Amino acid sequence: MKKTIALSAALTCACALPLAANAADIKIGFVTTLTTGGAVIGNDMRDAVNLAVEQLDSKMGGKSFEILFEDDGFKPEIGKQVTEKLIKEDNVDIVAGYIWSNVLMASYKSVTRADKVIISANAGPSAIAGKLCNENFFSTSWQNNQTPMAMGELLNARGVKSLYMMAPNYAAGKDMVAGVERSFKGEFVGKDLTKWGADAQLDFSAELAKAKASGADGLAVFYPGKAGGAFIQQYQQAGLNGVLPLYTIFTIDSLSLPKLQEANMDGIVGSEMSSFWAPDLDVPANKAFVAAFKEKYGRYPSHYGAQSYDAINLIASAADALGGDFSDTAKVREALKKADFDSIRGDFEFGNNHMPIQNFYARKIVADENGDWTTSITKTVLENHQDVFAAECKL
Amino acid sequence: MSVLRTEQLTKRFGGVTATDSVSLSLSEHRVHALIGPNGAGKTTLIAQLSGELAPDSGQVFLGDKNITKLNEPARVRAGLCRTFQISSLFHQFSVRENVAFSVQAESGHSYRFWSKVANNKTLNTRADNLLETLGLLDKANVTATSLSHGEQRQLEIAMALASKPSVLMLDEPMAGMGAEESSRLIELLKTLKSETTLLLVEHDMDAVFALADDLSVLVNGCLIASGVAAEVRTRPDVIDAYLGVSA
Amino acid sequence: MDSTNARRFGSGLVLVLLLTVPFLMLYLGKAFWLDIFTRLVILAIAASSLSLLLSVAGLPSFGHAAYLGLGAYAVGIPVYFATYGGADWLASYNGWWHLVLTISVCGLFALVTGAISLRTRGVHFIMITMAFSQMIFYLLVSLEEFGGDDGLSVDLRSEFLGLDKRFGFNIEEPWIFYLLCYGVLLVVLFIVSRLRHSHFGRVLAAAKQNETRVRALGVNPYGYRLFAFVIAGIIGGVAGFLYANFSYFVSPGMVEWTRSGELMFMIILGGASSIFGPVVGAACFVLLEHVLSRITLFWHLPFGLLLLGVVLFGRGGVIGLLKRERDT
Amino acid sequence: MDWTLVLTQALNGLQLGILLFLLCAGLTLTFGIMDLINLSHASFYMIGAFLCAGATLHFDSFLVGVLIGLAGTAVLAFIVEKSIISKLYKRDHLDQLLATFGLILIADTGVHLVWGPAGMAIPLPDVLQGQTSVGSLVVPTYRLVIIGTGFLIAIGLYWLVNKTRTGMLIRAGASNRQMLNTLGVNVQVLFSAVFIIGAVLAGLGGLLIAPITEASIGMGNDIIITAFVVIIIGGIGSIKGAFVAAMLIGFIDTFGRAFLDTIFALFMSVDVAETAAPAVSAILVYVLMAIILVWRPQGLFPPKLR
Repeated sequence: MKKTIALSAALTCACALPLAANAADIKIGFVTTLTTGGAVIGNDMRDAVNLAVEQLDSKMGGKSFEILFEDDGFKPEIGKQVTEKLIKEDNVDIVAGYIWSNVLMASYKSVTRADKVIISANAGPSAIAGKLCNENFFSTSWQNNQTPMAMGELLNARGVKSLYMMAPNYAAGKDMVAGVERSFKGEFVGKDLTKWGADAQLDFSAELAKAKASGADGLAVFYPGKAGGAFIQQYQQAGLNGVLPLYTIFTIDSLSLPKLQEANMDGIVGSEMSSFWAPDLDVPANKAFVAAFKEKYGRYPSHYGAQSYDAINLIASAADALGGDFSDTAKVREALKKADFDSIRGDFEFGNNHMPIQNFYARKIVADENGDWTTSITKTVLENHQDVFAAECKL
Repeated sequence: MSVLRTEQLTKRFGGVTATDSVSLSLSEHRVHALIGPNGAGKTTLIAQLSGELAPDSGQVFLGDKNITKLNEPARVRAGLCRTFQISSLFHQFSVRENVAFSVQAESGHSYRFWSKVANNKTLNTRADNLLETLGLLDKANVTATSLSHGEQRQLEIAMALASKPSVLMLDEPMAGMGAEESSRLIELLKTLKSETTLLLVEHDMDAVFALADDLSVLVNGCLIASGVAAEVRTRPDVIDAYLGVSA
Repeated sequence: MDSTNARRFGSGLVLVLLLTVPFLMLYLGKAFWLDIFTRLVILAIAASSLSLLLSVAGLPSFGHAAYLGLGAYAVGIPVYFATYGGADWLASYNGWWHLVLTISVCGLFALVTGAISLRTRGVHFIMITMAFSQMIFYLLVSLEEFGGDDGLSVDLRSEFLGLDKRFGFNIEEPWIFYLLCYGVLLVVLFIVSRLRHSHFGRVLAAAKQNETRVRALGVNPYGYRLFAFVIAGIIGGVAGFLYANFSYFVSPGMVEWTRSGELMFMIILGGASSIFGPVVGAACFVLLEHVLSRITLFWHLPFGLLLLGVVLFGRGGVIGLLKRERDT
Repeated sequence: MDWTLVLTQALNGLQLGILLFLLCAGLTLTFGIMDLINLSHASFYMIGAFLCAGATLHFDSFLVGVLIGLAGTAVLAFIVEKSIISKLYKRDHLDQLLATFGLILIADTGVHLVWGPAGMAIPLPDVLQGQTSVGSLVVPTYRLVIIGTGFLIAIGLYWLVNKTRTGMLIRAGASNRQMLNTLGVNVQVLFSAVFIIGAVLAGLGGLLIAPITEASIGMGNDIIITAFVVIIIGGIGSIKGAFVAAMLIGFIDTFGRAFLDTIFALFMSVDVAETAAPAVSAILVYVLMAIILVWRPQGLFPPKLR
């Protein structure tokens, strides 16, 4: 009997625990991946967000604010669950973050249904840019198709006639393939969609053998996060550098380069990728961001970090315009839409679907003045580019 | 008239022939004892009769019916039931539940999902009657595990009787029993003759001679003798092969 | 207090807490707790259905999450078609139609896979049930049109025509939906309890203890087990049906083998011997998950330790602990 | 059809088979002898990889990394066996499943806390980096090292199990557990030894694959399910069965992934083929297991005398 009561008491306490109130005036939820292999990206985003918070001195629009980080565990259903929690329990004013397209797709309705604003700091699936676009959705990254479209143009510029492509089998992976297909003028000699998710396929030997046998001029791949490192290792071991030139999309970044350098993967130095950003992008806000990030964390930021940094500063610009009052969502939308802040990409403008209109560049892996590997912009591939799905959006 | 009959029943395990062309016949309302040294194939034979093992060749008949192809539950429903050498009970059930379940098994299918089986008067009354016959009624509410070894053997028989078998095969029912318990069981088994036919596998020769009307001797998988007990036990080859050794 | 009364008191307490606490939290402005309790109750339904196999029949099915997934997609796919067009014969927002689909799909799947799985024993049974649920997992992953790996957003909850208009029974309303789930849980518990104590249940219990003897008494347990397998599958499917409506989202993640393991854990955690074990287990599981993940990002560590502790030292689960206290 | 491609895929299938075998050898023995379902075998696979990665980077030598990885895994296996696993031998399969699942959660989080979430790449020495030509076939040298190591281990295990006294006890235990007690064996020591050998082989599998895929958190959790499929197909407790089934699954999985889309494309649209093929090739393994379980419930090579 005593234990029955003790148990009930324990349960009641467990319920009461979260009742302790949060102090800040403005609360921003930030959903990202902080456990599993995907946490590499999540940690970089968190670091960039914390840098922005520090630079803003935890104040926006004259009010104090705080960021509530939540872990999506790399799973759409968990991402949705924590989003619901941020909205219903923590009562946040805005939700931001989201690395993965599938997590975003599962979660965004929980936010829009509560008539609050959601800002994607990475994921940009086609549905939400087009048919399912929502007035409460904003992005500080890109639509999934844009970077691969830039890749297609880059491949055309480099004279590639036949292409083999590999990507993971999930929404973004398919969007990437579709994007390259849209702008690449040569022929696809093969493509592979590999298993993704918590138990993603990391041994690409079978696919690489097929790619090699296909006789393609180039190999384009999209492998974000830890899969990228694994892919590069195998690309090098299979002796494909020199035989089958590598073009990457969101596969090699500031997160994987130090590791690749440590493992002597020098076959990839000089390989090219398409991106909207690089650490050496010649914009004052970017230079300042990269310098401050390196100062604080001792490494280059990745584009994930850059986008997250932009997301917080975008929110801050809206807070400044509204005097820190986020109670009227219509006004918040209005203020965000102006994008009146110093973005790391220079001028920042939203399209009708609230995706940024922006330049895309070719960037190349080089060693910096200290011998550390980084990426450097070689040419502009697309200028002031708007994603193709914007036309389907009724906003 | 024979109620249970086998024809040329053969079972091999690898190179070992466990039962070798055994042809056995049981007559109605008699106790037929099956004896033989350890490893002679008695348990294998019982297993083939009950349907637990399929023979490599040969037939089994219950009455006129060929039951060789029937599986174990179907043979039980046809009237051929067995007990186990090592008590095989439902240990989490009470003694009454053990027997009541056996009665339930006999009384047709159990696709009844709603009424509480514990409150079923028909099952409980028949179970209690059987327990009374076996002298276990005062233990009806304890769990089967808490019974003594001898009592577990008795419960084993009560459960088999619940199936109303026309032939009951008893695999060493006296194993591990004290002298007093054994003699009580012998008395009980004698009274069963009027209701059923018994196939008795037993090592206790006193029990065998006290009970058996007919006697079969199994050695190395072969049936070396089968017939009226009084005659078989005096046959020289039987004494040589089996009785002589143990005597 | 004797043991039967104590058990009744405990069961009553659980049911009363489940009915009062979420509404108390709602009153206190903690709307999210209604969500947590809804999840809890739905998982309790799933765990109860599994307990019919695991605790009553002694069949350790390691693929029960498949039914959650099938039930969920039986809601997700018709709603998807109703929203975006296509497959007119399937498309519908009608909750009764979803329920019919759930029951027939899960029943059929359980019948076919059960008929095969029940030919095996012990660890082979564990593995073959897991294999079938993995097949469903990869099937759902390959259903490109319904989102594949990414899952499928369900735009609206099922509509129960007839009930909605006449009684204002609109399950879009979270507290009404909670009451619906709670009601289903009560019905499921009642069904499981009845089955457990019926003639049918006694065959399962007997076959769990000593299959050889059951056969020697003339009963072939195969058919009874298959029936239990189908019933458990259907109830598991109903839990999935509710889950899809609850979360507005279905994904193959619901069928991962770890989810099947979690359902088993709930039963062991709560105590396999009691009908309320799975409910208590699901409650502990969901609340622990929530509380631990608030305290630390690395909540899997204490959770793993707890799992280990419960298995090594906590025989009989939470209910067993309570019982043991009375015995001493 | 391009025969070089087929040959390359065959080598890849062989490699996956070898890895599965390394994982399954221990799994099937612990299962056969101790009657233990050990999900946490997956954790030793991961820990072997991480220990090797850490040591390789620290000492700048892959060889030292391998040795430390194996030794570390052995020590850890010893501790875990003594403190936790030994209490599970007499429990039912359900308890074992759950307790060792708990161990996986602990190990995954533990590795995250020690090495961070990023995973670790293992640099290979130059000798192993290059390519080797076998006739017209050019394959990464390191793949050959994995395959060679695997075969050596398989031969070694064959010798251990079939030619030594310990092996005789292992066989006896796998086919009839009660027999061990009657033989007057110190069962506890035998169990510990088998568990540690199994764990070290799993660790070896992990550290061999890590230079290819990187050591990452939860790397063993997906392959462990496949490994269970392998030992069920092979017959629980049989090293020979584990070897044959591992090779079978390795080939089916690899060839399925490589050629199924081409085969499907023969009778359906290319787009459908390309999306259906990965799913179907993932299911193949489970379908095979279901068929084998129905056809031969004891697996292909059940240990005799059971």
